[in-house]
Amino acid sequence: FVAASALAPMLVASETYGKISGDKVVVSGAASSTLARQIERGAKAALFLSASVKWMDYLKEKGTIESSTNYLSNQLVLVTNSNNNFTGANWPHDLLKETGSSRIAMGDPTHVPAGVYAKEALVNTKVWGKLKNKIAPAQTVTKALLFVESGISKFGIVYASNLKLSRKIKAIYQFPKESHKPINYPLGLNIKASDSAKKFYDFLFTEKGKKIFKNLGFTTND
Amino acid sequence: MIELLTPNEFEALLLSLKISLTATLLSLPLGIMSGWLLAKFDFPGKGSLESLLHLPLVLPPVVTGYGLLVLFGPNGPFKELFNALGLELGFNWKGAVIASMVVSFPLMVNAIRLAFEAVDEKLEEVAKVFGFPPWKVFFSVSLPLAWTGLITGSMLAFARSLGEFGATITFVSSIPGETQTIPLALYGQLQVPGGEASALKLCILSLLLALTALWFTRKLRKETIR
Amino acid sequence: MIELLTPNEFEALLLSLKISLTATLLSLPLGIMSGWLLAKFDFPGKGSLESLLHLPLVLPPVVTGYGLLVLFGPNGPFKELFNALGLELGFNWKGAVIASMVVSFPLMVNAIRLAFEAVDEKLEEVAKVFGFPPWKVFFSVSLPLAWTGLITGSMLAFARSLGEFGATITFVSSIPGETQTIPLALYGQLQVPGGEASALKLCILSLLLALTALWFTRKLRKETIR
Amino acid sequence: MISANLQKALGPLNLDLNFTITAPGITVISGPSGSGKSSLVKLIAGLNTPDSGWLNFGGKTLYSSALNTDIATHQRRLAIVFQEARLLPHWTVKKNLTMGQKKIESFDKIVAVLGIEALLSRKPKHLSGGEAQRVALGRALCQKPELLMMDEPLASLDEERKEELLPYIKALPKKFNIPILYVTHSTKERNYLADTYYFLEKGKLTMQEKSTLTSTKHPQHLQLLSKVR
Amino acid sequence: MISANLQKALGPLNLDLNFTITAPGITVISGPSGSGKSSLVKLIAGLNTPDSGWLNFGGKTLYSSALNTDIATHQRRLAIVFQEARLLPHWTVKKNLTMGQKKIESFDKIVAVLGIEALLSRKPKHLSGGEAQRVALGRALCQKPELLMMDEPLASLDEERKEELLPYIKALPKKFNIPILYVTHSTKERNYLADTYYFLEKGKLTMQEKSTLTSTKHPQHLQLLSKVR
Ligand SMILES: Nc1ncnc2c1ncn2[C@@H]1O[C@H](COP(=O)(O)OP(=O)(O)OP(=O)(O)O)[C@@H](O)[C@H]1O
Ligand SMILES: Nc1ncnc2c1ncn2[C@@H]1O[C@H](COP(=O)(O)OP(=O)(O)OP(=O)(O)O)[C@@H](O)[C@H]1O
Ligand SMILES: [Mg+2]
Ligand SMILES: [Mg+2]
Repeated sequence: FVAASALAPMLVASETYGKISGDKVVVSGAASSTLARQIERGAKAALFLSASVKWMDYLKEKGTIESSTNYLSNQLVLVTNSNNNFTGANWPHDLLKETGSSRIAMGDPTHVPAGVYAKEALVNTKVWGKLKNKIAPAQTVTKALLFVESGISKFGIVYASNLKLSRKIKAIYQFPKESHKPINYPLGLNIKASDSAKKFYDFLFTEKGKKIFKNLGFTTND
Repeated sequence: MIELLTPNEFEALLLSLKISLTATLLSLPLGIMSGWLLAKFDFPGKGSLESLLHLPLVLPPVVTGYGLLVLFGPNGPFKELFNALGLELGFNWKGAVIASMVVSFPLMVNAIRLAFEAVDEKLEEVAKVFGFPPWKVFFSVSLPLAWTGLITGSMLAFARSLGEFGATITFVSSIPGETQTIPLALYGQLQVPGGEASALKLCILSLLLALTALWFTRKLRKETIR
Repeated sequence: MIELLTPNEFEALLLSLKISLTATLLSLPLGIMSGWLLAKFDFPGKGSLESLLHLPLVLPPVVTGYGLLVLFGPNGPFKELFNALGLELGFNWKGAVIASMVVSFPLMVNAIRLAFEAVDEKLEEVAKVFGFPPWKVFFSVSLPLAWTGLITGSMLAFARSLGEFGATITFVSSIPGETQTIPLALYGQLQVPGGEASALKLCILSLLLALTALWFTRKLRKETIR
Repeated sequence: MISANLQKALGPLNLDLNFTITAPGITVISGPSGSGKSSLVKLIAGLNTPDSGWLNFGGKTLYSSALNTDIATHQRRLAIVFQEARLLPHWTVKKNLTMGQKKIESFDKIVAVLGIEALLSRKPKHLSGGEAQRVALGRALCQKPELLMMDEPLASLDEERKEELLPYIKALPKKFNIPILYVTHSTKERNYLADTYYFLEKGKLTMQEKSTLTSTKHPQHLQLLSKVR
Repeated sequence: MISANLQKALGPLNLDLNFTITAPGITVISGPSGSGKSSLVKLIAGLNTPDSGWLNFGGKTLYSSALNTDIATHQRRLAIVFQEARLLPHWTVKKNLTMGQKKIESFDKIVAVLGIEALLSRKPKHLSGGEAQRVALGRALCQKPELLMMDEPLASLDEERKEELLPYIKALPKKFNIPILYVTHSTKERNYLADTYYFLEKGKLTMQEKSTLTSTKHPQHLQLLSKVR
C-alpha cells in the first residue's frame, strides 16, 4: 500500500523489481488515511508507505506494524501556472499582493500532509495570518495542482515531486528546509508480511531502488 | 441540539442544507423539461441527449469535478458568459451548487421521465379537445399526473446532493463556511486519527436531514390524489 | 481497440464490467421486491425501510465504504458468518460488488417503485378474478407492466456502479486486477506523471460502456408494448 | 346456490344486500346508475371487503365477518365481465382470451360468435370500444367458472351483435351448469334473459315477481318509446 | 357546415370518409363495431392525422394534405363525449365539468338533468360507470363549442336517465346553433335524434334516406324483438 502522492515511483519500482526477481508486486494507491484504516481492519498489505508519520504511528499503536523507517523525503514548492510570469524573486511579497481575490491551492491543512507542512511554512514566514482565509484546501495535493493548472488558483503549494505530474506548472520558489518539519514518508512492514515481501522491502533500499524514487523528484534518506 | 455542535459543524449543516436545496430547486425546471422531452418525444439527437445526461452518473466524481474545473474555471469556455452575469463559481457555494446539480441531475430526470411515460395520453387528448393550448395541457394535466415522479425525483436529487462529495471537493475544495458541506467536513474528520467522534456526529446529522426529506416526501406523495 | 489498451487498462475494463454487471444482476431481485413492497403496501416500519434504503445515497461514499469496511471487513462482526459461507469480501472483487450494490441500490429501488405505482390495480384484479394466485399475478401482470421501471432502474444501477469510486476504494482498496476498476485506475493515473493520456483513455472507456448500456436500455424499452 | 347478507358503506351509499339465489339460471340485476350494482359484483368477487355480514356459495362460506373467513379472490373460481373491458395491455387478444391456459374448450366457437377471429394477434390498445368489450366477454366465456358475473357486457355492442349473443348467453347456465349474475340496464336484455330478477335501488335489493318481467317498472319508458317509434 | 374527404389506414381497415353535412341539427352515425366510428371522431378532432384528404368546417380548412394545413386540436373549438369517460383523475367532478372555466351558463341546469348534484366534490375514481359517463357528457354540455361530437354517450345509463336526456340532447342544436355528430348503436336513439343519418361500414360512409329512419336496416332485430316481448 502506498500513499497516492508516492504512487508513481512505487509503480516503477515494483515493475523493475518484478523483472529482476520474477515476483509480482501488487501496488495499491490511495490516501494514507484510507490505507491505514484498511490495514487496521485486516487488509493483507505487506508494506505501507505513508505520506504522514501520524498514520504510521497510528498503526504502530494498533500493533499491525512493528517499526518503520523514514524512507523518503520531499520538498515544498510554490508553484504557478506556466502561463504566468511571476518569479520567486519578490517572495513573499508577490504572493501576498498577487493572490488578490483568488485562493492559494494547497492540501487541506487540517489533514492532508502536504497542507500541514505548507501551513507550517507559511506560519514560519509570518504570512499565514494574512493568507489563512485565502487558501483553497484541496482533498489531495494532486487536486491542489489541478486548481493551479486550471487557473482557478494563481498559486499553489505542493511537493517538488508533484512538478513531474504536469507540464503546465512551474515552481517559482522552494521553501527552505527549516521552514517546516522534515517531510518524511515512513515505510513500515506489516508484522504478518511474507518473506518475499521482505525481499521487496530490502530491494527498495538498494541503490537501484532509491534511484527510481530520486528520478521522480523525491529525496531518499540514507 | 445546536449546543452539541461545534460552530464548524453547524456551519457545515447550514451550508449542506442551503446547497442541496438550491441545487434541487434549480434543477427542477430543467429536470421536468428533459424528463418530459425524453418521455414524450422522439427527436434526432435524443440518444445523444440521453447519454449526455447520464455522463455524470458514469464518470467517477473526480472526473466530473475536473471537468467542471475545466469548463467553468477562469480559462474555461464560459468565462465571458459568467463574467457578464457577474457569476463567479470558483471556490464558493455557488460552485458547490453546480457540482451537486450536475451530479444529481440524472437521478432526477429518470424519475420524472418514468412518471411522464406513465401519464395516459388519452387524458392529455381530452384537454386538447377542450381547447387547452399545449402549455396548458402540460401544466394542468401532464405535470399534476406526474406528481409522484416529481417528488421522487426531487427527493433523490436532494439526497444525492446531501451526500455529494467527490465532484464538489474537486471543483471548489473544502473551505469551511464557504464550501465545506457535511460530507466534506466528515471526510476531514476521518482523516485525523481520533476524529471518529465528530465524524459520527456529522453522519447522524446527514441522516437526520435525509429523514426529514423522506418524511416530507411521504407527506407530498400522499397529496397525490388519483 | 484492445491493442490500444495496456494490460492494466484492459484488466480494469473487464473488472468494471464484471463488477457492475454482477452488482446490477444481484441487486435486481432484491430491488424488485423492495420496490414492490414500497409501492403496493403500507406496513409498520415502512418509513424505516425507506430511510435505510436511502442511506447510501445521503452518506458520502467514503463513509459508506468505511461502514462496509467495519461491518464486512476481515475483522468485522460478520467475520465468522462469511467464513462459514466461504465468502471473503475483504479486498477482492466480491467486496467491490457489494460496495457497488449498496451505493446503487436506492436508484434502482426508486425507479422500480415508481413503475409499480403506475401499474393499474384494476388489471391486477382481473388476474385475481381469473384464478391467478398472488405470485402469478405478480409475475404475469405487475412485473411485465412495470417493465420500463425495471429497465430504467437496472440502467441507473449499472451506470452508477460503473462510476463507483469512493465506497469501493475505501472498502476494498485499489488492487490492480482484483479491485481496480476503471474509476480507480483513472484516479491512479492522475497521480502519475504523464498519466493524463491513460486517464483520458479510461474516461472514454467508461463512456463507451455507458453508451452501450444506454443503447441496450433503449432496445429493451422498445420491447414495452403497451 | 348463493346466499348473502352483506353490508358495505360506499361514501354516501349504504349497500345492504340480502339475497338467496337458489335457482340455477340467470339472475338479472337492474337498478339506476350508482345504485351499487358493480359494487355488488366486486363484493361477491372478494375484490372489496364487506364491512360485515356473510356470503355462502355452493355450500362454502366465502366470507363471514363473524367467523373471520375471507376466501381470497383467486380461490373463488369466478369469471367476470367487468363494466370496463380491463384487458391486459401486454398480452395479445388471444392470450387475453385464454389467460395463459393451453386448452380452451370450444374456443373457436366463442371466437366465432363474438366475431373476433381477425383480432386474435392484436394488442388491446388497437381495439375499438366494442371490440374490447367482446374480447372481455370472450375471456369470461373461455373460463369454466363456478359463477359467472357480467356487468353490462353488451352495452357498447351494435344491435345485430347483441341479438346474436343473447341466445348464446341464455344457453350458458344449462350447458355448463353454472349460475350467472347479469347486470344490465336494458329492459330488452332483462326480459329475454332473466330467470330471476332483482331490482337494486339505494343499496337495497328487491326481488321482482316473474310476472313483472314482461311489463316494465317505469311507465315513462313506454311513454317515450311510443313517442319515438 | 362540415365537408370532408379523408383517408386513413388503420391496421386492416381503410377508412375512406367522404361526406358533407350542410344541415344543422343532429347527424347520427351508426355502424357495426370496428367500422371506424370512433376513428372518424378522432380524425375530425385532429387527434389522429389522416393519411390524405381534406376537412372543412364552417368555411375554414381544418386539414388539407395538399395545402399542408393541419389546425391544432385545441384551436378547432370542439367538445367531445368520448366512448370511455376519460375524466381527469386529479380534478373533482366539478372541475371536470367546468374544465377550469369560471362561469358556465346553465351549469345548474346541466347538473340537474344529469342527476350529478351529489357528485360535484368527488374525485372520478369514486364514481360508478354510469356516473362517470354522465359527468363526461356534462363536461361537453358545459362547453360552447362550434361542433359537438358524442360517441355513444348514453351506452351505460339506465333507461330512465336515457329518456330524460334524449329530449335535452335533441334540443341542443337549435339552442346553441351548433351541429352535433352523434355515434350510437341504438335504433331507438337514432330514430329519435337523427336529422341526418349515416351508416358506416368497413370504413365507408353511406347516407341513409330519411325514410329509412323509421324502419330498421336489420330485419333480424325485429325478429328477435318479437321473440323477446
Ligand atoms: N392504432 C390502431 N392500429 C390498428 N388498428 C386500429 C388502431 N386504432 C383502431 N384500429 C382499428 O380500427 C377499427 C376502427 O376502430 P374504431 O374505434 O373507430 O371502431 P368503432 O367504429 O368506434 O367501433 P366500436 O363501435 O366498437 O367502438 C377497429 O377495427 C380497430 O381495431
Ligand atoms: N371507493 C368509493 N368511495 C366512495 N364511493 C364509491 C366508491 N366506489 C363506488 N362508490 C359509489 O358507490 C355507488 C355505487 O357504485 P357502483 O359502481 O356500484 O354503481 P353501479 O350501480 O354499478 O352504477 P352504474 O350503473 O353507473 O355502473 C356510486 O354512487 C359510487 O359513486
Ligand atoms: Mg356499474
Ligand atoms: Mg368506438
